Amino acid sequence: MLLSVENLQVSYGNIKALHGISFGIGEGEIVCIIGANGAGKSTTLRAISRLVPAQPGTRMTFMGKDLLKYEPDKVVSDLGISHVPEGRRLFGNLTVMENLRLATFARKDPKGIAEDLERVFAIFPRLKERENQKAGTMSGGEQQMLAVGRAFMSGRKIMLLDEPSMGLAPLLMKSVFDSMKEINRTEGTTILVVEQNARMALQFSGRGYVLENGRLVLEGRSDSLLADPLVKKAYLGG
Amino acid sequence: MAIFLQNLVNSLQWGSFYALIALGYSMVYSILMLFNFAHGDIFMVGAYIGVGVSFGLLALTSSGILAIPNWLILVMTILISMFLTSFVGMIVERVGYRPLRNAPRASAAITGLMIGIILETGNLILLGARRISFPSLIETATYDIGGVFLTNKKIMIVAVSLLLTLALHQFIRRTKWGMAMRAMSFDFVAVPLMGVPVNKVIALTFGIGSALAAAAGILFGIAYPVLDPYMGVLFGWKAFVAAILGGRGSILGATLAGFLLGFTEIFVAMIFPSTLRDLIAYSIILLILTFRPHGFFGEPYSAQLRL
Amino acid sequence: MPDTMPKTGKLRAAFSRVPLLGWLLGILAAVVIEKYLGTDLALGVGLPKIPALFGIDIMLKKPLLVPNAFLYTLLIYALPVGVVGVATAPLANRAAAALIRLPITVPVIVHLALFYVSMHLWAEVSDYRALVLRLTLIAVMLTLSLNVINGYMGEFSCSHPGFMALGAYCASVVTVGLFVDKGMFGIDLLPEGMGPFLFPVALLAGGVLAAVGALVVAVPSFRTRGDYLAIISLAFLFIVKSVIENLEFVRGPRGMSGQPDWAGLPTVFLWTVLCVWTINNYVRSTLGKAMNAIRDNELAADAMTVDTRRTKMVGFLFAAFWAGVAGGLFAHVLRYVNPGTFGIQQLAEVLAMVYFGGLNSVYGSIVGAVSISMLGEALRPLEIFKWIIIPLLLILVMIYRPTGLVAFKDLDAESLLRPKQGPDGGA
Amino acid sequence: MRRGLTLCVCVLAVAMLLSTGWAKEPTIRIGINAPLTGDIPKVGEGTKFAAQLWLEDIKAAGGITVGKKKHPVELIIEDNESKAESAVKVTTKMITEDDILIMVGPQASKQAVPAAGIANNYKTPMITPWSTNPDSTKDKPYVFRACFLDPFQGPVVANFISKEFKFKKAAVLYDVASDYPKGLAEFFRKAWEDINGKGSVVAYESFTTKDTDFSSQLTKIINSGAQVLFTPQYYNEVALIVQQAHQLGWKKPIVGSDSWGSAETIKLCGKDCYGQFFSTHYAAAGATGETKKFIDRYKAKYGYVPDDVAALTWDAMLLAQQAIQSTGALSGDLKKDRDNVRNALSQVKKFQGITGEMTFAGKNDPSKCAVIVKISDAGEFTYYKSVCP
Repeated sequence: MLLSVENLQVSYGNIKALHGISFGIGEGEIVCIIGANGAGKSTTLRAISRLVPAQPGTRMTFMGKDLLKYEPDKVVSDLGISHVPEGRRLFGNLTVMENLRLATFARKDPKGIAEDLERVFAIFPRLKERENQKAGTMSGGEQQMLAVGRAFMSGRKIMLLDEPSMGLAPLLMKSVFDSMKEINRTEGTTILVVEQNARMALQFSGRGYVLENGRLVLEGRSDSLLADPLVKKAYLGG
Repeated sequence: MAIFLQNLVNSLQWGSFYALIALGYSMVYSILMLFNFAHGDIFMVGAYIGVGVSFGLLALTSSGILAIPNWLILVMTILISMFLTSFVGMIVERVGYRPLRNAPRASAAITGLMIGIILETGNLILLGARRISFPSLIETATYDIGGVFLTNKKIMIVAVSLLLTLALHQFIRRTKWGMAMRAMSFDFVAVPLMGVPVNKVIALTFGIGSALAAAAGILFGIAYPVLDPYMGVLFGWKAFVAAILGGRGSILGATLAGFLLGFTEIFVAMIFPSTLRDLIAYSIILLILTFRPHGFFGEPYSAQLRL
Repeated sequence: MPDTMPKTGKLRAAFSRVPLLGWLLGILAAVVIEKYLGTDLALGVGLPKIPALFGIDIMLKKPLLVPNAFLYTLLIYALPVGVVGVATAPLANRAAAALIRLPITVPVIVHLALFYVSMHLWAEVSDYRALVLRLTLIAVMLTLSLNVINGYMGEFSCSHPGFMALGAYCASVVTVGLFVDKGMFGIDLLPEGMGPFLFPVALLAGGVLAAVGALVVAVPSFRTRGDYLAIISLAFLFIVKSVIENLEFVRGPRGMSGQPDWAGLPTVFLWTVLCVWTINNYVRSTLGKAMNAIRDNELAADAMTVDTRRTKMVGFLFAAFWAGVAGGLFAHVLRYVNPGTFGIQQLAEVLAMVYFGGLNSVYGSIVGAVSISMLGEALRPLEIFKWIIIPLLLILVMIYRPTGLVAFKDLDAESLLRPKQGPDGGA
Repeated sequence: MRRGLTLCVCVLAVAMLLSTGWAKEPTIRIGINAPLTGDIPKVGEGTKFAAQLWLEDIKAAGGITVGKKKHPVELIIEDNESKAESAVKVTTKMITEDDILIMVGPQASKQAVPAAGIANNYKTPMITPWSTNPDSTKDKPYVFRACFLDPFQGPVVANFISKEFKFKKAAVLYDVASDYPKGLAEFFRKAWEDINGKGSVVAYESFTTKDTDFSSQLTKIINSGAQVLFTPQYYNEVALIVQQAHQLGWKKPIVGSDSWGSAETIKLCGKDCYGQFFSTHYAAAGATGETKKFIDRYKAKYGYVPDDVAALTWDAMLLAQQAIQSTGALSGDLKKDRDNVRNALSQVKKFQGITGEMTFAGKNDPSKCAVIVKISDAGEFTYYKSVCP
């Protein structure tokens, strides 16, 4: 297991958001977590990124290392866990280039950085065209590309994607997912994606989990989940 | 005309203090959205450290250990004091602000206010009530240019403060640390996801802001060589006005607003009876904000960024 | 708990049965004892006289007398309050139960009367106590009114000393101008006997002027908020100070003196009660809730048909009004006002009280104002170190309770005055 | 519970034993109300030091001898934080809690005026060494001061400049937010215009407390054609004003008032202040007799030449001492003793203070001479001439 999560519990004040969920992801996998709004999907990712504190009793390891011992920025820079947050959270006042550069803040290999930049531009040629444009002025699809590109720059052992389809037209959505699949194939990057758009996510991933009210209720191969009547009823609109 | 020019020169000097202090204020404010009410007192601490350092260097030269001219002592004083004061700023951040990172912003502001009082009182306890005069490292030379009087100190002060502003601007624009600061002022939460060590960036911000305040303190000591423990209070509050007036996250804005505040105070005193100076100067600021409610360079931001 | 500490457990149970009425009776007993036996007891335990503020300053000045002062405080205050409180608990509970059935004003007035009598007796022992008490009550008014803006409305207003100055000067002009011989107009225009009756009018005038001044801050607050409002209000403070310094008829920076001595303890107490009562009702009203909505999210509040302009306007005027009244009382307690009093230092003090006590909270404001004022007095013997200790304390409170000691708690008279049910069911 | 009670009794017994030596002789308690923190800590320090120096003398003598009895003396030094509100609290506390016989201070009028009201209400004599605001003693029979008043000093300076330099046009620069400079500036303007006609004060400029830049006002003054600048400011501002004036090209004389009379003035101002004049209570350089003795002692003990606040406080302490002694005997009844001390104070005639001779003769303000001091080229305050009422 590359990433293993056991009994993850998170609370916001008195409200318990995650009631002890456990799952694991192997190297090179694409895994998705689907669930309704408020089920705790984003919280799961935030807990892995250490943005929200996990309750005692939680165990999380990444490549055999105890995740709980890492600060949020070290999770990215030392372990190579990159996180594309919900709503993308680009730095709108920075240019595209600066956004990409910032993601390499802790990296000390200028050569590697230059190579990675080339690769990002190869995957998303649009970004190259807009290199010096302020990120805030780009279209939604371009912003999503930049968000993925940024994650690519900061660390590529595993990418955590939070609702990448949000606010995108279906066609754009597809192209974004395609390019991520490309990254997964060429770079061997493991991908964990959480989505409300269950169909898209399950088509894209190899395995999937269903999260409901802070608990994992179902898991399995994505194609079997797609066929699961319960999933169909609740998440696939029939 | 000569009077006007003379006042212009005067206000340039006066404004450069507001600008330098406002810069530090503004940097912290744009990243943490925090009113660093201790900043005025860090300016005071910087000035006192400057006195200490310059006396130390003077003692070294007079005892023959160091052989450097006075202007070099001044340069070294500024650099060493900036360096030392930056640690004061970082300590203040570590002790007073970091534990309150997730608290309401106003609570942190109150902590800052209290740290300021502690710094003032601490100074009073350590050094006693006497006022300290800044050693005159360079002789004042007065030049009369067509009825406008300039001094070498005035020129130096304006030049150094502009230089520092420019340097800071370049730092913010060109370096990755500056980039991280700008990113933080846009979206604080997303920054650690880039692998940026947030706490280090914040500490650096406080350090740089405090170093600028120290520079301002020393320049202040050169221009107005009377230091007392409470010298930073009013300055702090006025720089606070300038920093916010300049607009969030804008180095240029803070600098301009600092100079503008200096201009307003001086020119109001020139045109109107000087007894009414504060009345008119702050009425102008009030009017500016009534009609331009987001400062000069700031953008209207969402109502959720609140105190 | 009861197994490990049976004694304290029982004691706690006994205490928990005492209603507010019982505590007030206990306090009354304590101050009566102090009034009649205090001096003897003080001499008996080796103190020169009755310690003014619970013996804290004696303890700090003469560490050798710490046990004596401690003993005195224990014997005079803690013991009678505890004993009488517990002893009268059944009776007090029955009385409280009877009172609570009447319209709420009756028990409130009974309790307040009891409280005032104890306070009056306590203050009678020494004029210093009375003065500290009066200034503390004024601090409560100030803190509470600032809490309306900074706590309930979520703005950061720096103009409170300005409002206070307006009230202080306006009230002083009325009283000194109309009633004082050789006052502003050379003669006293009205007979002095009428003064005490017209004093409330002077205070109200002060409050109204402060409220009018608040328009200057309130109107820009429609368009801007948060941080820009903070500097608008700061500019307002500088402006008020500058205006007063330039007004010759109030003697500019020399300050006005000779205010008649009308702000005695009962007057200040009555106004404070009035202030707490109206503000408490205000923040619990729809308008008060609307302020909270604005604080939490102005855009959403606007969308939810909260009239943000009206809410802000009323909030500012209301808070400024009470700050003005407090200023008027302040001027008449000191019997001197000076524009220099209403500066940054005063601002820092009121802000400290608000945030120490707790945001959004009537209780908090009372706690903050009382504890900071009392602490400021009690720690006087530390001289300059006082200004290290108090800020440090505040920083610690901010770190461990970022919203203040008692945040988000309104005063609910009914639950406060209700008889206490013991844990074992006995009333 | 029972163990607690036993403990109480034990503590009580110990406390009784400890306290047996309580106050047999009636101690004279003198309150010192000084701004130890806040805006003007230096003033507070000078007050405290002068009072402590005085106490040393008294302790060496074994107390104050009143009639035939020697009474021990205790100073109650309290900090008024340079705030009016605090001054009132401190005064009330000293009078009602500490049972002081007489209070010295507060110094600045901002605190002295309200404190004087309190002292007068409680019929407790008070001497403010430094407050020149007429309100401090006006209609307050129990309040005295050890310095001259603004209405006296203003004309003294105006007359001096007119006669000495034969100037016709003067400029004034003062702090509008501080009552002492503002009052003095007004009295000076009035006196000057009485002498030289209306409009002869060609520039009347002000600033606000804590300002450090006066360039705009000075530019106005320089361009007004004034022949002399009068600035009744405190020593810290003096240094800045004089230096900035010179940097802006002002070469004419600058004249000051008693607030210049601090050892710090020269330290802060340096050569710029050499050759300037000011009116004051006493001249430290070239002082003789008691004045010199005081200056030397103070300097030896605290390391700097005492300023006027310290000197006036010293005089106030001695005034208090003399008044207490001339009551003949202390009854132990504080109310009566306070009345006696007040009466004795109002009868003081020809008191030889280190800041000059003082006579109250039934009034509350002393009639007292002012001294004009010139700052020598060695930076010393040298006696120039005396002006008496």
